[in-house]
Amino acid sequence: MNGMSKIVKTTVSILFPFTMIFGLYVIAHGHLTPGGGFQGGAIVASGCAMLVIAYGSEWVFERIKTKRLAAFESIGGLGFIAVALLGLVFSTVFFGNFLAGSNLLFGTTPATGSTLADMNTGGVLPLMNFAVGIKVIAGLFVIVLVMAYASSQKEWNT
Amino acid sequence: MEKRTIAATLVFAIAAVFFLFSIFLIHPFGKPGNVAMDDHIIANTQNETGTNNAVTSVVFDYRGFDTLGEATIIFAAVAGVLMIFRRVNP
Amino acid sequence: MIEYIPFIAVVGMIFIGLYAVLFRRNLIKIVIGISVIESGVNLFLITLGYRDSGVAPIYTSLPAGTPSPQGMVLPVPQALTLTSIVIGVAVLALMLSLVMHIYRKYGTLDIRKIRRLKE
Amino acid sequence: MTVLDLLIEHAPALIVAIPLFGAFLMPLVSRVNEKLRNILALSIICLTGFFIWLLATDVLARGPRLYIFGAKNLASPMVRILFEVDSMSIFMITITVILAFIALVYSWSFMKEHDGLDKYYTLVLLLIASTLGMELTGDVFNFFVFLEISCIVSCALIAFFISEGEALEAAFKYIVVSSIGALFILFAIGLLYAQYDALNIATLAQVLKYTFLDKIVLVLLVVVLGMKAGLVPMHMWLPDSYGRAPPSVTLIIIGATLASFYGVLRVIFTLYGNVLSNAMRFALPVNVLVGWILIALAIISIIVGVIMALVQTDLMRLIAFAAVAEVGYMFLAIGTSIAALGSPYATTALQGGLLHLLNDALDIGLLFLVAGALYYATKKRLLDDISGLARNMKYTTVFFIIGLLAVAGMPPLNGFASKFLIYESVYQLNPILSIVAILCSILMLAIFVKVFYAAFLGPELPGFKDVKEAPRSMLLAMGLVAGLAIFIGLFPNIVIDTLVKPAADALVNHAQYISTVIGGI
Repeated sequence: MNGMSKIVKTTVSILFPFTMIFGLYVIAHGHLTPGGGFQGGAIVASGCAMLVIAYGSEWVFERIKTKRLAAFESIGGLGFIAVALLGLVFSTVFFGNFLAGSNLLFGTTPATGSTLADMNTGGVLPLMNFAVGIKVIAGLFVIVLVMAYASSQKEWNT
Repeated sequence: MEKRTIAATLVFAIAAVFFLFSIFLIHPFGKPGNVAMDDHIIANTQNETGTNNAVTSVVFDYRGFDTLGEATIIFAAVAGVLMIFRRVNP
Repeated sequence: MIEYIPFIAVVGMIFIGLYAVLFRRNLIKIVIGISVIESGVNLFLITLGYRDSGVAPIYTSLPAGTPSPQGMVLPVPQALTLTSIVIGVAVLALMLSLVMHIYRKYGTLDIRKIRRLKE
Repeated sequence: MTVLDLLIEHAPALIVAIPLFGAFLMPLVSRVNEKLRNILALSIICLTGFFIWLLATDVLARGPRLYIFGAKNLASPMVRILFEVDSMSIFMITITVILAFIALVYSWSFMKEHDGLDKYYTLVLLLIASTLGMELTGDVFNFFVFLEISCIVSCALIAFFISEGEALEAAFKYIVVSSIGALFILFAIGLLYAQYDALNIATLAQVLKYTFLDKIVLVLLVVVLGMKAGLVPMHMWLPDSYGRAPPSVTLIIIGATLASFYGVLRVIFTLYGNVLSNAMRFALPVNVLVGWILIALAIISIIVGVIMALVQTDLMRLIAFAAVAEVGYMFLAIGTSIAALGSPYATTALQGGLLHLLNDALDIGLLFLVAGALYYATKKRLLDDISGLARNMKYTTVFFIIGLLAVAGMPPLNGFASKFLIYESVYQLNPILSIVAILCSILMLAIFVKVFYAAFLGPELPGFKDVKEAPRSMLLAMGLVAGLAIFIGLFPNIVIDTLVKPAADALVNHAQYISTVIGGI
């Protein structure tokens, strides 16, 4: 699979940044609007899958190391579990939301009832959203990439 | 008929009886009977977790441990897929 | 009867999936069947959590005049469904990569031709 | 509050979090050094074992413990996930961590010459973490999540030998069967949630009214978990996956299977505990119905397992069918104790069943380890291809004899202790069942003696002149299991008094399980 026609490649290269930005927006606003780490990560990963389809899996495979993606995924998972363990340290309980209501980072408590979006709320939830987002982007992208690359190879040395 | 077809038909029939009987005993659509836990979450999501989005507060705070399991599942799937393709993708 | 139609749709989806898994001989169709069952179960969870004329349980720019707990759908089933969807993706990825390997090995997707393990 | 109290308080969360943390760390560490990776895996299991030991001493002395995720105190609607650790959970996690330790020691040499080992160790740690999570959790949906993790990870590990087509087939069969089963469990959880708006086992157990929907939920949960435990009409995945997984992993997969068995116990004794203790109100007492259905399936399991083991030519598949029969013995004991609820021999049956759970893990595990050692030395799976190995593999031969006698339930070994309790109690319920069980046990001895003769005695094949004894770490692992088997066989009362009896009491005492949560508000 050597990629698709020039029209498709051009369209994808225009659409790709917008997909990224939309996905990152969904991740960052996970505690305010519908969405979150998983959903935004899936959007970004589908943008990457679009790239794989348009340019061919070998083109992407040469430029992005799967080992590095897997390491990124590990880092995302470690970040998530580390935030949970920080809850153990600061709020004496695993998964404790130690930032909520502390007036530090993300620590504002919103007014009760319908409010406008305030990024600076949610406690540890935005941090967890970011960690899960990194994890899902790297995870789904590496799955798609490896499977596409494997199906494009004629010979498998199993 | 093959042995497998007979067994499959049997399983299918039993499952059919179970599922069809069960759904008509649930509360009607749109009128959940017992909502104490969910109402508590909706009412307290803003002052307990500081989040406007009740679903996110359930996913990451009230049932955060499930989400750790969920993240683990993706991790396991990636490890599994990379392991299965380990000779194709050196 | 009319208020049970969503549940009937759920059972319909589960049956379609079970039919594909139990009676089809093609590996890809079995995988599709499992996905359909899973969608049915996810739909079931979401259906359980709906309240009449409810909005999403999000306070950001809530429509004016929504009664606070009663006018919102239940959040817990949505969270459960989210978990279940991610699980489904993981299972699907693993199953498809196994199917790719089996196809490379045997050159066919028909389970009658590849069944080497005895009953 | 001393440091020790703090550690014990957080132990339930850490027991699951530490293997998970290790699994996430593994891809990064294995880029550095291979030996470091093995040491990391072993030390993580040792650390987990240390926390389990801390928690066990506390729980056995002072009763069940709670751990609430994300809050210090319980609040009235039980919105948060909580872990509830009673003696039964302690019993299960102890078995799991022992099996995991032995499997990792065994893997050190056994897996040395294979590639993809960083993924292997990651998946093994994930499997251990998910099994521990299933055994500790007090929340039905959390149980489902851990069940799915163990299903996905087991599938990937069964397919580890990807160049063998049979391994791929076994893995595909396993994941199809178990993911459909898991979806049925999710449906059952949805039914419970729809009625009671709770996901907590203790809360659900308190409010369960045994409506028609609850009966459907009971059937779905018991059928699916019984399938995952390897009960007969749904056992077809078990021989394939046990027979094709790497033998070191089989030990941990046995642990995951036993966790499903634990799920059956939890569902029947705790979730439906109120129903069970009020069973006499119904025209057809529910405990008699459930108990006899389980007994019937168990007897079929024993017979099918033994008969299918008789005709196998592949050593690992043969042992896997023996494992099916052993699962049958466990369900026989559990069925007896449910059907005869309240009578004195019900307790004996339950204790026998739980002790047999431990013994089954050790005996079948030992046999798989020996089969793996034979495979390591000869690279042959079929019984017809191996012969006369006793000359070169003396220690392995001794371990096989121990495993053989233990599985068949011969007196000086652990299998006898538990099977005797089971026969004794089942005889009081119905003598015929007991006789069938004893006969099948003797048949099992005959099968394994035949295997022993074929594989170890007999003429030496020309290809096996320079077969070497298994490496030291594999011998150490087999020696550990064999030592435990002999120890339990010689002093069964120590294990029964310290672990099995508290576990059986905690399982029957569902009121305590509920009041630990409800009373804590």
